[in-house]
Amino acid sequence: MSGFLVNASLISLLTLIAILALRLHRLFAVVMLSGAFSLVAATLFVVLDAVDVAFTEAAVGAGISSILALATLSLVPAEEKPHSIAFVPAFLALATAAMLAIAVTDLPAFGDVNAPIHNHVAPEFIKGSADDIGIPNVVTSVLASYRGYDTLGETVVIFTAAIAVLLVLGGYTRPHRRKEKRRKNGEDKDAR
Amino acid sequence: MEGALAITLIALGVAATLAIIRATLGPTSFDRVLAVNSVGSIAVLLIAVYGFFDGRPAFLDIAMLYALINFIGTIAILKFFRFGTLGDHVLHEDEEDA
Amino acid sequence: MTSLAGQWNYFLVIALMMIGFYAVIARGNMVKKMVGLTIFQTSVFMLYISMGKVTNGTAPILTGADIADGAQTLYANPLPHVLILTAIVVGVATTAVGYALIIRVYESYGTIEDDDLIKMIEAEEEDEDKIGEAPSA
Amino acid sequence: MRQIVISTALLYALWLLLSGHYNGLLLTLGFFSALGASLIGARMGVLDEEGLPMAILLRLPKVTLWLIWEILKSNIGVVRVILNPKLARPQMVRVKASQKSVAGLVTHANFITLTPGTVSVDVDENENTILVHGLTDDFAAACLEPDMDAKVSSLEGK
Amino acid sequence: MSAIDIIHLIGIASLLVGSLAVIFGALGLLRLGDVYQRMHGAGIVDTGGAGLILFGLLMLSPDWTVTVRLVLIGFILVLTGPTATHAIARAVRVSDQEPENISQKKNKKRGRG
Amino acid sequence: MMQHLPVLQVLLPLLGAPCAALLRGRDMAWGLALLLTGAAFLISAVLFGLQYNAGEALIYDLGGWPAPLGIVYVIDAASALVLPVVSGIAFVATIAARRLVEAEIDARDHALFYAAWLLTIAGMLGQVTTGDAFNIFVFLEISSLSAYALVAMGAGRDRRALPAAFNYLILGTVGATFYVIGIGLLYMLTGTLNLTDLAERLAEVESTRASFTALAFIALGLFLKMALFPLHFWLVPAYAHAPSAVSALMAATATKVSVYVLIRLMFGVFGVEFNGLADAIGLLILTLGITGAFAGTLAAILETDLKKLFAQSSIAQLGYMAIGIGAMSMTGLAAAFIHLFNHALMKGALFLAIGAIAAQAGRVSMQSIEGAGRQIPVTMTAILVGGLALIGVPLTAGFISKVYLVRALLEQNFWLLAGLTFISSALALAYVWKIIEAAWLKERPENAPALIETPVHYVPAWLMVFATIGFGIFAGPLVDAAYAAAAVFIGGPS
Amino acid sequence: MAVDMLILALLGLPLLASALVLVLRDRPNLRDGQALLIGLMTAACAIKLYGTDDGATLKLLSLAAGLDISFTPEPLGKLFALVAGVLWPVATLYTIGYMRGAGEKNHTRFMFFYAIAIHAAMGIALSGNLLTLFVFYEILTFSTYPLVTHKGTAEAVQAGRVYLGILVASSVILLLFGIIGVWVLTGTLDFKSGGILAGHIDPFYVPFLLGLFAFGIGKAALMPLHRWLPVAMVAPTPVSALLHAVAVVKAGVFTILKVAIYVFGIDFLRETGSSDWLVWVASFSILAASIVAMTKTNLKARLAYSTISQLGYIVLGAALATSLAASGAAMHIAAHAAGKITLFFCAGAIYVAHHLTDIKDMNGLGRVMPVTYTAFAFGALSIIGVPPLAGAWSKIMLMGGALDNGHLLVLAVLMISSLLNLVYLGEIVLRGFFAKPSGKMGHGLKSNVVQEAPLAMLLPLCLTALMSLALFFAVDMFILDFGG
Amino acid sequence: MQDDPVIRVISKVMIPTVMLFALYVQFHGDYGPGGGFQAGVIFASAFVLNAMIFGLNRGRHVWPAHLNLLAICAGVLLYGLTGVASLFLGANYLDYDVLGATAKSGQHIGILLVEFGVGLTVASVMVALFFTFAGRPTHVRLLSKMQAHEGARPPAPKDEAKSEAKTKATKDNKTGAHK
Ligand code: NA
Ligand code: NA
Repeated sequence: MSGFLVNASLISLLTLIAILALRLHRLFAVVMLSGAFSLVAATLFVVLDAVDVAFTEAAVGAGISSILALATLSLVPAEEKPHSIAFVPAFLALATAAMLAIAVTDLPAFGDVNAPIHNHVAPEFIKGSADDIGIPNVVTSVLASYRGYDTLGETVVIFTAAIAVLLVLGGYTRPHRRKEKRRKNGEDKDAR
Repeated sequence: MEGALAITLIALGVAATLAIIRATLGPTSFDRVLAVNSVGSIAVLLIAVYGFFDGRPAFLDIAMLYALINFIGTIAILKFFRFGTLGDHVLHEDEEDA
Repeated sequence: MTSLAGQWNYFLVIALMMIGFYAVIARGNMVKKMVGLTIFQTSVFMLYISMGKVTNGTAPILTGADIADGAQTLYANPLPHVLILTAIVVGVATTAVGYALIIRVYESYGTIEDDDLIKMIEAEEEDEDKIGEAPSA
Repeated sequence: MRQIVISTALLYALWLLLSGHYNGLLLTLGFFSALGASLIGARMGVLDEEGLPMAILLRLPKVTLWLIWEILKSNIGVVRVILNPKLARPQMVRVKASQKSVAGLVTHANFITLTPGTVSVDVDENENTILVHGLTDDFAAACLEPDMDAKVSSLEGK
Repeated sequence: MSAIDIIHLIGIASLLVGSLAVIFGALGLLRLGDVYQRMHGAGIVDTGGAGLILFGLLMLSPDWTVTVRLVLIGFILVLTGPTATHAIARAVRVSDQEPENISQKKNKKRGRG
Repeated sequence: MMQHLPVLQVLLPLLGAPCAALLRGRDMAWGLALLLTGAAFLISAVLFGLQYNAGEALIYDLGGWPAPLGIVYVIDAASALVLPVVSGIAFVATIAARRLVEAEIDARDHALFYAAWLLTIAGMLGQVTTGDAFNIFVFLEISSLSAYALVAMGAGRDRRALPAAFNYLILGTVGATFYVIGIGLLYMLTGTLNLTDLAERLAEVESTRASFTALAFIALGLFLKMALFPLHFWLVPAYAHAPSAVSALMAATATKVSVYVLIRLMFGVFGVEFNGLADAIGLLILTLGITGAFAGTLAAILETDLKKLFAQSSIAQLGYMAIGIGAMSMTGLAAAFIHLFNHALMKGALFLAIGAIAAQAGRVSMQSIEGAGRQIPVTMTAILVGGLALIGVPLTAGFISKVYLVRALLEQNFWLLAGLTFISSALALAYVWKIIEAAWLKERPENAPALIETPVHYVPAWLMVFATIGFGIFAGPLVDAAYAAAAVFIGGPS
Repeated sequence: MAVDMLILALLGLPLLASALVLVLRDRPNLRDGQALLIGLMTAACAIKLYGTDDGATLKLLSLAAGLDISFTPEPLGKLFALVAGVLWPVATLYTIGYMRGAGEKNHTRFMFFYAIAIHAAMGIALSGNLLTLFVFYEILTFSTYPLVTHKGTAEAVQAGRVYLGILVASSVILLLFGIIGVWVLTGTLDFKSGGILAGHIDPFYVPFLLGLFAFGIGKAALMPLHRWLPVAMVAPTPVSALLHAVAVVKAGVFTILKVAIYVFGIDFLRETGSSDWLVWVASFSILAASIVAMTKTNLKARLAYSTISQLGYIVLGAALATSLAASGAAMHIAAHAAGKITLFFCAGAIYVAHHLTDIKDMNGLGRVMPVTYTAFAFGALSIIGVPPLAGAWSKIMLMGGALDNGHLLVLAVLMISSLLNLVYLGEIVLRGFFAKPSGKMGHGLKSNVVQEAPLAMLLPLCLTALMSLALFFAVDMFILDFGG
Repeated sequence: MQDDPVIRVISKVMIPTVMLFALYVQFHGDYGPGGGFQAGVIFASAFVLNAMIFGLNRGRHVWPAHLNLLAICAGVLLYGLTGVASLFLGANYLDYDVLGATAKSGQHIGILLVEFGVGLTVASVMVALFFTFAGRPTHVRLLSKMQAHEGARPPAPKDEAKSEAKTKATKDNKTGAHK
C-alpha cells in the first residue's frame, strides 16, 4: 500500500506538472517545468527500482534537454500564441488512452512476480550476469553484452543526432567570422 | 526507523508540491527558478532517503548526480534570463553601431 | 483474471501519456510540441519501467551473495530498464534535432506557430503557381 | 604544474572514496581519470588560486562546528518569520569584507547565504564588499557584525 | 540501550526535525512576500532541512560507502546551494523585476553607503 | 567470413558513416559511400543466393548470444528479398548523388551529408535484417533521424524543407512511440522480444484485449511511418522539398521498409489467424489502402510540381501495398512484396530523372519541362517509362504488380475492390499524361533555360528503368521470390 | 517455312521496318522504299501462314509462372493477320503519297510508329493467350497515340487525350480485370477451342464477365465507348486507314470475337444465354451510329460513325454465338477492312487533290476524280452489302446466324441498317456523280477537267476496291467452324 | 557570468569534480548505476558549465571543434571495431568471450571498451550540441540581416521576452563598464 501511495503521489505530481506545462504560454516556464518533470520522473524511476534509468533521466531530461531547450528559446520567441482546446486532438488522445486502458485490464498486475516477463528470459539475464559475465549490475550486462548490438545502435543514434544538428545548424565546424573578428577586437565581454 | 524514513519521505513530498505551486504561481521568473531549484534539492533528499529502504549506495550516486545537475541547470536558466542566450552575449546591430 | 486494482499504476501512466500526446497533436507552437513529445515519451518510459517492477524486489544490481552462488534475492526485471535507457537516448537525440529545426524554421519564417506557417507556405505556393503561369499566359 | 598535482591528488582521493572497488584496473583507471580531469581543468583555466584555494580548504574543518551552529540559529529565526510573515522587514545592507583573496571573499559570501535570513546579492571584488539581503533588521544587523568576516579571514591564514 | 541504538535514535530525531525544516522552508517559499524573502525559505530547505536529513541518514548509515556518499552529497549541497541562491539573487538585482519595496530601500542604503 | 555477411551488410554503412564524416577531400565522402553501398548491395545479392540455396532462414547471433537472450539477424526469404531492393537502390542513388549533391548542397556539408546518407541506409538495412522487435525501433530511429536532417538540407534551395522536416520529425516520432508502446504490451504479455519467440508465446495469450491493442498500436505506428492514408500528410512536403538525391533514395526505399516491418509483425508475429480478427483487420487495411490509392492519385492529378506529384503518387502506391496486405492471403502478401520491389524501382527511376532536371532547373514544374522531350529526350523517356509503369502498362514491372494484386483480391472474391483498384490505377494515366504532353506536345518556351543531359544525368535513372522493364518482362524469379517471402509468414501455398 | 518462323517473321518484319526507318531517317526514298518492301514481305508471310495448318504454339518468353507471351495461329487469327499483312503495304504506299502530297512534317516518326502498330496488330492476331493479346493490345494503343496527335495542334492533343483516355482506361480497368478474373477462375489464360470458362464459373456471372470484355475492349468502339474514334479523325488520313481498316478497330472486334470463341466458347455463351444482352447493345450501336452518321457532313466524320456502326455487326456476330454468325463476323472483318480502307483512301485523295472535307462541297467531284469516285462506289456498295461485293456475304451470314439463334428482331435491325448505310454512303456517290458543282468546288475548278490525287495514292485505292470485289468470290475462305 | 566572483569560483571548483564524477560513473557501470552514456552526459555538462561561465570561445579553445568531431566518430568506431575484433578472433560480431583469456575476462574487456566508446561519443556529441545551439547568433541579428538583404520578409512577431533580454544585456554592459 505504501508503494501505491508513493507511486500515485509521484505520478499525480507529474500529471500536475504536465498540465501546467501544457497550459502555460511562457515557454521558458514550460521548459523549466519540463525539467522539473524529468526530475520527478527520475524519482519515480528510483522508486520503481530502475536506478540506471533514473540516473539517465536525471542527466538527460533535467540536464541536457533543458539546456538545449533554453538555447533554443534564446533564438526563438519565448511566448506561445494562446490556443483554445482543440477537440479533435482531444478526442484522439482520449481514444488512444481508452484503447490502452482497456488493454491494461488484461495485463498481469503491477509488480506481479508471476507475470510472464519475470519468468522468461529475464531470470537468465540475472543468472547469466553473475555466471557468464561476472558483473553485479545486470543492466550493464544486458546493455553492453546481451543486447550490445542495441547499444551500438543507440550510440549511432546519438552520433546521428550530432550529424543531423551539425547539418541543420551548420556553424559548428566553421566559426562565425564576425564573432572571430569581435573577439580579436576584445569586444566580446562575456568571453573576455 | 522505517517509520521515520516514511515520515521524512512524506514531508519531502509535501515540500516538493508546495515548491511546484510556487513555481506555477510565479509571479516573476525568478520565483520559478528559485522554486524549481528547491524541487531539485528536495529530490536529492528524497532519493537519498528512499535509498535507505534498500540500504544500497547506488541510490546515493543518483542523488549526487541530481545535486550537480541541479546546479548546472540553475546556472543555465539564470544565464538565459540575464543574457538571453546560453552562449556569448552578442551586441545587437544598433548597439554595435553606437 | 487480475483485478482492476492491480493495474492502477498503468492507468495513471496512461492519463499522463494522454496529456503529452494531446500537446503534440493539438498545439501549434513547435516548442510546445517538443515538450509534449517529451512528456509523451517519458510516460511511455514509465509504462515500461512499471512493468519491470516486482513487488518487494530491488534494483537489478546483484549483491555480493548472489554473485557467488546464483540469484537469491528478488530483482526487478532489468530488460525494460535497458530498453528504456536506449529509448531515452533516442528521445534526447530526437529532441536535439527537433530544436535545431525549430531554430532554422524561425530564422527563415519568423514564426514557430503552425497556423502562421501554414498561411505563409500557402501564400508561397500560390506565388509559385503564379510565376509558373506567367510565361505561357 | 603544482596545481595539477594537487588537483590530481584531491580528485584521486575522491575517486578512492567513491569507488569501493580496489582492484588494479580500477585503481589505475582512477588515477588516470583524476589526472585527466585535472589536465582538462588546467586547460580550461579553472585550476588557479581561485579554483583551488588550498589554504581555505585545509582550514575549513576549524570553522565547521561554528558554522553549523550559526546555520541552526538562523534557521530557527527564519522559521519564526515564516510562521508570521508580518515580522519580515526586508532590507539590503552592504557588508565590508576584509578577505584578501577572491576565494576568501566568495567563502564569506557563501557563508552569508548559507545562514538563512541573509542572502549575498552582489559581491564586488574590487571594492571588497558584499551586498546582503536581510529578512529582518536582526539578520541584516548580524551580517554587519565583524564576527563572520573575521572567521573567514582566519581561514585565509597569514 | 546500546551505542548503536542511541546513534539510531539521534538519526531518527534528526530526520524528523529535518522533515519539519523542509516543510517550513517550502512553506516559506510559498508564504513570504517577495522573491528575495522567499530565498530565505528556500535557504531553510537547503541548509537546515538538507543538513539535518543527511545527518540523520549518516547516523543510520549501514556501511562506510554510504557514509562517504552522504558526506559528499552534503559537500556538494554546501557548495552549490548558496551559490545558486546567490546567483538567483544577483539575477534579480540586475533585472528590471526587482520588487518595489526593495528597490526603495536599496536606494536608501546605497545613499547611506 | 561468409557466415558474418548478415551483419556485415548493415555494419559497413553503419561504421562507414563516422569515417565519411571525417573525410575532407572533394568527393572522398561520396567515394566511400559509393564503395560501401556497392559492397552492401553485393553482400545482399550474395545473401539472397545463400538463403535461396539453403532453403531456410540464416540466423546470426549477435554477440554470440542465441535468441531470445540476445539479438539475432535473420535472413529468410522475406528479408533476403527486401535487402537487395534497399541496398541496390541505395547504390544507384549514391551514383546519382554525386552530381545532385554537388548542385544542391553546400560543399562544406558534403562529408556530413554522406555520413547521414549512409546512416539512413544502414538504419533501413538493419530494420529489414533484425529479428528483434526492439532492435527494429533502434534502427528505425537511426534511419529516421538522419532522414529528418537530409530532408532539411533541402532548405538550401527551398525553405519549406524546414517545416516539412519538422513535421516529419514529429509524426515520425509519434509513430515510433506508438510502435514502442505496442512492443511494450507484447513484451508484457510474453516476456520476450525475439520475433520468433514472440510469435510462439503470443499464441497462448492472443485472445486477450492487450494483444489486440498491441497490434493496433504497432500497426498505427507503422501506418504513420509508411504514410498510409490518412496518416500520410507528412510525406508529400518532406519528399517534395528534400534535396533531389534524398527524394530519390527515400521515395524508393523508406516507406517500403516500414511496409516490410508491418508485414513482419502482423503476419510473422500475430499471424494471419490472429484472434479470429483477420477479416476485420484485413477489411480495415483494404479500405485504407483503396481510399489512399484514390486520394493519392487524385491529388497527384491536381499537382503541378513534379516532385509533389510523384510523392502523391507514392501515397497511392502505398495504398496498393496495403491492399496486398489487407487481402490477408498468400497471394496478397506476395503481391505486396512484388509491388514493394517494383515500386521501389519505378519511383527510383522517376525521382532520379527528376533530380537530374532539378539539379539544373531548380523546381521541376509542369511548366519547366515544357518541350523538354526534345531537349533531353533520354531523361524524359525515363520519366515516360516510369510513368507507364505506375499506370501498370504491360511489359513494365508495374503490370506484374497489378496482376498479382488483383489476383489476390479476386481469389478472396473482392470483385468490387478489384474494380476500384483498376479504376484508381487507370487514373494514374491522367497525371502521367500531363507530363508526357508537356514534355513532347508543347514547344519549349523561348525564355526557358536550356536543359542539357549527359550520361551522368541519366545513367542512374536508366539503370532503374532497365530494371523496371527487366522485371516487367522477366518477372518469374521475382514472383517466385515474393511467394517464397510470403510463405515465410503464411505457411504453404494457398 | 515452319510456322514458328512465319510467326517470328510476321512479328519481326514490322519491327525491322521501324528500326530501318530510324536508321534511314535522313534518306527519305530509301526509308520509304524499304518500308514498302518489308510490307510486301509481310503480306507474303501472312498469305503463307493463312495456308498452313493450325496447332503450332510458339512460346516466346514467360513473365512469370502462368504468364507467358506465346503465339498460336488459329483460323480467326490467321485471317486478321492476313487482313493486316496485306493492307499494310497498300497503306504504306498510300502513306508515302499522302505524306508527301499533303506536306506533313515528321514523316520518319510517323512511319516508325506506323510499323510498330502493325507489329502490335500481328501480335494480337497471333496471340496464344489473353496476356499476350493484352500486351500487344496496349502496344497498339500507345504506338498509335503519336499518330493521332501527329499534327501537334491543340485539337490533336485533345483528340489524343480522348483516344488514350478511353482506350487505356477501358483496357486497364475492364479488360485487364476480365483477364485476371478468367485467370483466377480457370487458372489459365490460353485460348482453347470451345472456350475455357465452362465449368469454372457460375453461369449467373457470365454476362458480367462478358461485359468486362465487351466494354473493356474499347477498340471495338461499342457505344458508349466510341467517342475516341470520331475525335481521332483529326489525324492524317493514313492514320484513319490504320485505325478503321488495317489495325486498330479490327484488333478490337477481333479480340471480342476471339474471346467469345476461345475463352467463353460460343456454345457456352449460347447455352447460358449470357450474350443476349450484347446482341441488343450491338444492335443499338449499329442503328444509333448509322443515324449519327447521317447527320455528319464532314466526310471523315461520317465514315467514322459508319465504322462504329459496322463494328456493331462484328460484335453482333460474336454475341449471336453461332458458328455461322461468327464466320460472318470474321468475314466482315475482312470485308469491312477492304471497303472502309477504300473509302478513307478516297477521302484522303479528295483532301490531297482539292483540300475538301465537307460532303456539301463535293457536289460534282466525281467527274473531276472519276477513278477515285468509282473506287469509292465499290467500297460503299460493299459496306451497304450489295452483291457482288464482299459485304453482301457477311450480312447474309449474320442473318443466318440470327435465324439459327432465333433472334428474329436482329434481322430487322440488319435490314434497317443496310437501308441507312445506303442513305448516308449513297448520298456521297450520288452527289459526286450527279449533283451540280457548288460551294468551294465552284472556285478555280472546272468540273470537266480530271484532276486526281498522285498515283501513289490512286493505285492503293484501286487495289483495295478490287479486293472488295475479289473477296466476294473467295467467300469459302471464310466459312470457318467454331464449333457452334 | 564570470563577472560574479561567487559563481566563477564555485564553478571552478565544481568543474573538475564533475569531470571526475563522470569518469567514476563511466568506469563503475559494472557495479552501480550508470555507464558510458550517463558518464558522457555528465562529462559534457562540465564543458557546458565551463562555456556558460567563461564564454564559448574559451570553451572552444579547450576542445576545438575538429577534435571534437574526431572524438564523436572515434567513439562510435571504438564500439564498432570492438565487435570487429571479435570477428577476427573467430567469434560472432560483438561476442566478447574471445577478447580475453577466459570468457568472463573477455566480457569484462569488451564491456569496458564499448562503454568507453559510448562515453566518448556521448560526451563529445553533447559538447557539439551545446556549442552549436549556444553559438548561434540570436535571431534579432539574423532577422535584421535578412530584412536588409532579402527585402520583403514577414517581420518577426514582436517579442517582449527578447526586448527584455536586450535591455538587460545593455544594462549589464553598462554596469560592467567600470571594470
Ligand atoms: Na525534460
Ligand atoms: Na550501467
